[in-house]
Amino acid sequence: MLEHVLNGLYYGSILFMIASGMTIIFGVLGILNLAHGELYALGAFSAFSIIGFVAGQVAAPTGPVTAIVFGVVVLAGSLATAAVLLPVGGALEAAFIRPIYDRDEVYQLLLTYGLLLVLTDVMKFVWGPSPVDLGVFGGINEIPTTELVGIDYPSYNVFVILIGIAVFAWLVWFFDRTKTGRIVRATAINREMSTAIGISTDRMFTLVFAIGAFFAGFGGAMVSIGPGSASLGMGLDWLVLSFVVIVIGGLGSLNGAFVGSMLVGVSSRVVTPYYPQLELAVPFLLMVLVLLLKPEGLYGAWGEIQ
Amino acid sequence: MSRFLVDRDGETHLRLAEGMELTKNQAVLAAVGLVALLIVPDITRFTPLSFTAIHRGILFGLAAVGLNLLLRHTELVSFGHAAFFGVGAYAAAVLASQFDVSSGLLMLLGSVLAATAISVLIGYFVAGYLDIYFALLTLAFNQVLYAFVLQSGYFNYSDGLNVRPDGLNPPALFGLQLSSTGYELVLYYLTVVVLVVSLLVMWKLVNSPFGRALDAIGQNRTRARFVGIPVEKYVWVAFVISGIYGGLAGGLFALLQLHVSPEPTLYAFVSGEILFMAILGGFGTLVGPVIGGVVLVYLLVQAPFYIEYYNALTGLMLLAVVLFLPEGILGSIPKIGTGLSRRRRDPGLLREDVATIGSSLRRGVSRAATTVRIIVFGVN
Amino acid sequence: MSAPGSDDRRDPSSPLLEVSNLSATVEGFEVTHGLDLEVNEGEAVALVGRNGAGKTSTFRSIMGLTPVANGSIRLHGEELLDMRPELIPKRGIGYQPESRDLFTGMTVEENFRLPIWTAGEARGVEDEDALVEEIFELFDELEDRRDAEVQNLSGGQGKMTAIGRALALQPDLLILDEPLEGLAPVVVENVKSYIHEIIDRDISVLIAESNASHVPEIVDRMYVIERGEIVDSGDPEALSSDEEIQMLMQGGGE
Amino acid sequence: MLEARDLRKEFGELRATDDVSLTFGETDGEMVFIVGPNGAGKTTLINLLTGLLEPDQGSVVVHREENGGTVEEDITGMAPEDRVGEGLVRSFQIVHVFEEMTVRENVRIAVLSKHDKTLSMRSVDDGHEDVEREIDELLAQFRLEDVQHEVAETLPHGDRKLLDVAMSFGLDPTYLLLDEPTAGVATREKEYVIETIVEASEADGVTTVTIEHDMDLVKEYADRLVVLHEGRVFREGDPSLLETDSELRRVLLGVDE
Amino acid sequence: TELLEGEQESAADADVPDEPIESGLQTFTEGAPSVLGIQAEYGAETAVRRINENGGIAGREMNLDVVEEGGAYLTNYQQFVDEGKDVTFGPISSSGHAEMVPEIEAQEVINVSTDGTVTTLYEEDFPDVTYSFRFQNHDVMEALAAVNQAVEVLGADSIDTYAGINPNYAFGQDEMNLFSQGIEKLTGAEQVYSGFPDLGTSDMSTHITEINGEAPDVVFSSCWGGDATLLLEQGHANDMFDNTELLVGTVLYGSANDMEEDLVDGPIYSGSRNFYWGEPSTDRWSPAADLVDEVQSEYGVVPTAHFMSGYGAVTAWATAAEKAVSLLGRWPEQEELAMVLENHGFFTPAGYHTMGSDHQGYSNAHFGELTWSDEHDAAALQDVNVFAAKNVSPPPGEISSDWIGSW
Ligand SMILES: Nc1ncnc2c1ncn2[C@@H]1O[C@H](COP(=O)(O)OP(=O)(O)OP(=O)(O)O)[C@@H](O)[C@H]1O
Ligand SMILES: Nc1ncnc2c1ncn2[C@@H]1O[C@H](COP(=O)(O)OP(=O)(O)OP(=O)(O)O)[C@@H](O)[C@H]1O
Ligand SMILES: [Mg+2]
Ligand SMILES: [Mg+2]
Repeated sequence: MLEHVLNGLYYGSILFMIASGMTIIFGVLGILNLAHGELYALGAFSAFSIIGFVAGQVAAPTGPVTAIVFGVVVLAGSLATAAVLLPVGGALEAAFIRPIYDRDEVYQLLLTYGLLLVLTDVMKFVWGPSPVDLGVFGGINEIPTTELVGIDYPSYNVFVILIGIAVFAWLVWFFDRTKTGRIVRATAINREMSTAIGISTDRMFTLVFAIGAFFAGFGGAMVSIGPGSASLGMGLDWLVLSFVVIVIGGLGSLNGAFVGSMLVGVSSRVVTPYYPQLELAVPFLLMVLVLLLKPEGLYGAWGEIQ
Repeated sequence: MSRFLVDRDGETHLRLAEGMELTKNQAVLAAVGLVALLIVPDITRFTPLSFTAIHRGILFGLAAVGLNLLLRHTELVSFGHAAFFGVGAYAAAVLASQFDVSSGLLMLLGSVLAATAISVLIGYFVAGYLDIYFALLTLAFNQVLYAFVLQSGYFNYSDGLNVRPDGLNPPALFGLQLSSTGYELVLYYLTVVVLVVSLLVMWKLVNSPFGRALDAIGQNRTRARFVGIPVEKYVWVAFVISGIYGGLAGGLFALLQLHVSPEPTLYAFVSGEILFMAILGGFGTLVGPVIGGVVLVYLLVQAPFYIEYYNALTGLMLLAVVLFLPEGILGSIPKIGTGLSRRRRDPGLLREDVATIGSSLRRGVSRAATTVRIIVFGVN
Repeated sequence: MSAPGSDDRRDPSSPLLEVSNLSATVEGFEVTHGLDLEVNEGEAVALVGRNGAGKTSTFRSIMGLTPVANGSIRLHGEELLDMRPELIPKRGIGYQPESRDLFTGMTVEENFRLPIWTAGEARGVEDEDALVEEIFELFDELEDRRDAEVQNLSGGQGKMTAIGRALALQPDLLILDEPLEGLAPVVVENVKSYIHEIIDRDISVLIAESNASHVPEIVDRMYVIERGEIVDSGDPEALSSDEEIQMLMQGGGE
Repeated sequence: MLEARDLRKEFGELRATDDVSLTFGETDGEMVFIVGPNGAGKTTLINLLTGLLEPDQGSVVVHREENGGTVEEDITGMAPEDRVGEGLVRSFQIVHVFEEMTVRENVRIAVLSKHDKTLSMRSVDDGHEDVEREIDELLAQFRLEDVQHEVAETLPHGDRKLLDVAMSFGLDPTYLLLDEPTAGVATREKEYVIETIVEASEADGVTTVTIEHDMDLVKEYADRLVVLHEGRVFREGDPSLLETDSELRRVLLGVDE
Repeated sequence: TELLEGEQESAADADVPDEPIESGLQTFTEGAPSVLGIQAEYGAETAVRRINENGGIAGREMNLDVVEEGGAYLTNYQQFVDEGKDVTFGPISSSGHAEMVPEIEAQEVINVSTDGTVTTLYEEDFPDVTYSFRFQNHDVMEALAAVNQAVEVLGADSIDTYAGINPNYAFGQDEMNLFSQGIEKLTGAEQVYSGFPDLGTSDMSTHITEINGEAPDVVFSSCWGGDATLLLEQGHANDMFDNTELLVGTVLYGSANDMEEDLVDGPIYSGSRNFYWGEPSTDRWSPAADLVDEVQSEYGVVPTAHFMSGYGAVTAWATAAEKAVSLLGRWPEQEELAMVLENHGFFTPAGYHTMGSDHQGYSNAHFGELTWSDEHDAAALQDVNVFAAKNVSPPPGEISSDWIGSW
């Protein structure tokens, strides 16, 4: 059982990294970014190139010291990967999304769907049509983290869970404690009045979209480093799952996205062995259930980051 | 003035029935559209255009017309319309393969009934929700249904069911057991009839007090409630009507495709596509969704045969529509019309257009570059 | 609350705010037509006119929120129309919009602090906490609701918060769009006296008001606006006694 | 007669409505004004009466004359749209109209609803002459004929308020609850709005409950005054209280005597 | 001189049109399933190239158009027919294949499916067809080869429990079903767990955790492509191979090009359908002997069984066409060609195949232990067992589960 829960937390952590970006973008820009899954896929592909290159510079681990070196190198690589998504996200926002903020929200859906299709083919152009696999997963699992505390569980999963928690903590700190974070929230709430107190909303929006892309990319890197591979179309399922997460948690709520991710992660992992046919449906059933009991989601905040 | 021509605000309107009137331009467009629909089979015979792709597009367009009732009037974005489309398709398939029903029309009836039932059920749960919650809740029901069908042996899992009562031949239409080309033609004209009737019904509906009540609900729910409109009930009714359109389209799809499997009929992205068809064609219009359906389906189905980067082609085209045809394809026709006639008079404008597009592109790029520079390097 | 130190972009000889020949458009309609307006340093000015005359549109144009087809808007002699809108508050205009437009989901105090964070540096705010406390002293009804999220305030409390937020910019010019609307009489009196206090602190004020009766008590000078044009201006007492102007102001006669 | 019995509503710690018991419409066409400082709970009370909010405690009761006797009906928990059917109609402090419809279409919705025609499938333009006639009357009554083809969102603030009230009237109310119908309306029009309301309520015997901050209007038009303060009924009675009750004057007007 | 040459080669003077043969292949060209699809494409292209290098089919050159099959099976086939293709190949998807069969019968243009493997398809759903064929073995061959392999390695007596991890769609369910029937029949083993992760999932840890908890003797998996690598990667990370005696996977080898060296470690046995390039021994027959090098230099991958699904489908049709021309002395009609294809036997680098009278291909099935080949820098099989077609699939016309039941 413990292992199932851990598996769920692992899964939930990756989901959180994707869904949190989506939540932030939705909360601040009011855009349901259908291309978000592709940003995540882009992260996975970029990780293949960047981490592949970086990890190639050090040998695979043989002892504790080399293991730590290896782990640090891979972590640095995934940060670098996510950093690539910053300008990509910023550029997409400035060039395509900015002109349509004032339009009916359905056009935003159509536009981001268009971006989704274009991004898919950009990745196809750069990395080819077949999946690519980074292949440093085994190396990371040789880092003996879990044996040290006496449980036998893949180091990588623990690593991802920790990163998920760290990302959550950072985001909460950023939006709740820092001035910039609260300025971003203000922008989310009322664009015009933000302008009227001296906030450059354009730049805030670009920044927020870039941050959202950053975490999507980070999530992508995590999957790519992990047992999965980067493939075209990998973003679609996660996109739909992130919808589920942000609805369960409450739109625009970071706490909600975190709790939602973990709930989806853990429940699907715990239910699957007993009711295998439900594996696909669990997140959606959970979503229906939550919404029927609590229509605004667990931490419903209607478009505000909190 | 004759029985069919009436004068309103100094313009001659063509009067079809009580409360159904068309302006001159609309009448011409409608006539052209109808003729185009009728001669599609002939056109495709002499051109490389694909008949089935257009047929398929019209079907999806019909579903999009139904979805548009929610989108345009109650201002609810349904992300789960494939639920009805899929249920409609599966109803036909189940009748054919599990109950050996051989009449195509009976299958369609089954589609409508099944879609009604499922939309009554889903509608009951979602009618009270708004905005993105509505969108995502419909999506959730859609996915639950998808997962259910995918897991169910009765529906033959991911492989789906055949819509061939005897295993090999298509169902009978109007009691006729037709050859494959004959079947396609008859089915096509059946589709056209269904489409035209559905459009007329929808037209009538949205121009009735009930349609206005839906508009009112879309624009301000609280106020609608406080003028005495039972909001949830009406949304529910609209939802069911919209679902019936979806089911009908799904049933026709089953008859066309003769095989129904979960992914192309029930998956969440089919819902998305139906939604995008409505927007693409112009969701502020009655017929726009049909056009959007034909265009989007055609692109999705045919582009892979011609270019390697077919997704990008579709994507770029959608971007172009959003940025340059702000009301969708049909919705923008009036503007394009006046724009064109102005340009015919003053060709200089054309040069300006090119310049504007060029400079707006340049602006977009430089804007993107600046912002990115600021974010990455922090320099202002 | 003192104005920040000298700024070389300023032209000391010109009025604080100078709007000339302003034509603003809303949704493609021109709503003001060649409107002229001035506010001098330390002056309180009202813009009075019936509903829909164009008061709000004028203010929004000054804040860069409504597109301007023609004309010029200068603050300290500096043209605002060429400026990105977010710089305008940093130049010293605090704005209380007609509908409160508070930052919901945040507390009253956060609503006061935000402008300081974004523009405090540009406005020369030295002690953030002191400024915030000063505003709470001004609106002591809000003291209790300090940590309430603003969407839960009553109509009047919200209005006060909106004014307070504008003050947090430590502005040279405060623009108040119908500050008295929906306020209980007791609060109306209070707000009036706050406005006097604000004026006493060397902050200029520009007020829109559709209820003419309050105006003479508050301002030194007023403009009468009708259908997007200034039709008269001058001393409020004098203007208020003019029959025809009275009609226009009160939104009667056509 | 509309009765509030021991209504209580709490928002967290804050008791916005504190055991309020009131009756409205004991006499036909009564005009009641609710006044009180900002945050006194006026809007909340109206929300409770019309069903936008559910009370934590207490009930809302309608008394009706039937076959010579009076019948009591507890409408607590009834949906707002059904209360409209009971004759309970309201307007909003922040204008709520159908923004993308023209003025006429806005009013039409209300009138269609009154006639229970919103489920009708007959075309709007044909066969509803009685409806159209009523719309004309309403538009005339509220001086909105000139702008009847304007889209609501482009209207100036004052006209929007008028439209909001006109729609409420179109619903043929027995009890009309108006939340600051004159706020933001220019002085002259204020009187006009109130006068229209008075006329209509007298003609049709409509009981109106109006929240108002302008004491001049209150003094002029009120049959009865209800003062709310900190969620409680602070005073109830004749408008002359405004002149005579010094505690009331302090609370409401800030006049220390 | 023309006449003289004609006498030497009977096909050359046959009445054969000059224009090239137009053919179309639909396959997964992108995304996760392209791991199989692109191999099939390479295979089909290689076959066509070799045909053309050898003077075409009865002198006719062959052209091949490739299109992505994803979701558009029927439309793809119809479009090919509209374009006047002489023959079409594909798809890989079993649901796509099921959808197409009646249409193929209606359009009467032969289609040879590369894959499309659900057993019931030709046994039950379409027992009597004319124009629709599939080259590939059906599921029963893979699943039963896996059963036999497990028994071979561990011995029937020491298999008491088994479990399965299979992709969540018709193919995976069918394979698990057949495997269960087979292994229970042969060993009396009991199923302790059966999980169906989503096709193309990114996490199987739940199922692996369950396996670890149950510690079955044999784990069966029909995962392929990314799912197969995922299974091995997460299996290793979670020490699954310490908890089970044996993993038999029907097509793990299909991911040969994606696997790392450390993944193939452990008691992992994989099927490779009808083709493994070390088997059957190919030294003496150059088309087979050159294949691996040719594919590695041309495409940079080692050919897997899925390569052979493309290669074989084309070859089945091409050899039958040539046979028909030599029989008829002219280019055959579709119907004639379809008749020749029935019970047609032919060689590919995978050995000898027959196209059964039930329209599905029969060939030997290969199973071996997964190891690492330094030479090809890819996963490889060692100690390959070859199971004869008649031992792992029912005779044409018989239903698989009945046949297994009769063991
Ligand atoms: N969204 C809009 N679309 C079209 N016209 C508009 C819109 N908003 C405002 N207007 C028009 O602009 C004009 C000026 O409006 P504005 O709000 O500036 O007036 P105002 O003097 O502030 O009125 P009030 O006293 O009601 O606040 C009005 O005639 C109004 O009809
Ligand atoms: N949804 C809510 N959540 C929390 N507190 C609320 C909510 N709505 C109102 N309040 C609080 O309840 C009190 C009464 O509010 P209400 O809106 O009824 O006042 P009011 O008398 O209408 O005031 P005004 O004249 O300013 O409109 C106020 O203190 C307000 O902050
Ligand atoms: Mg205004
Ligand atoms: Mg109020």
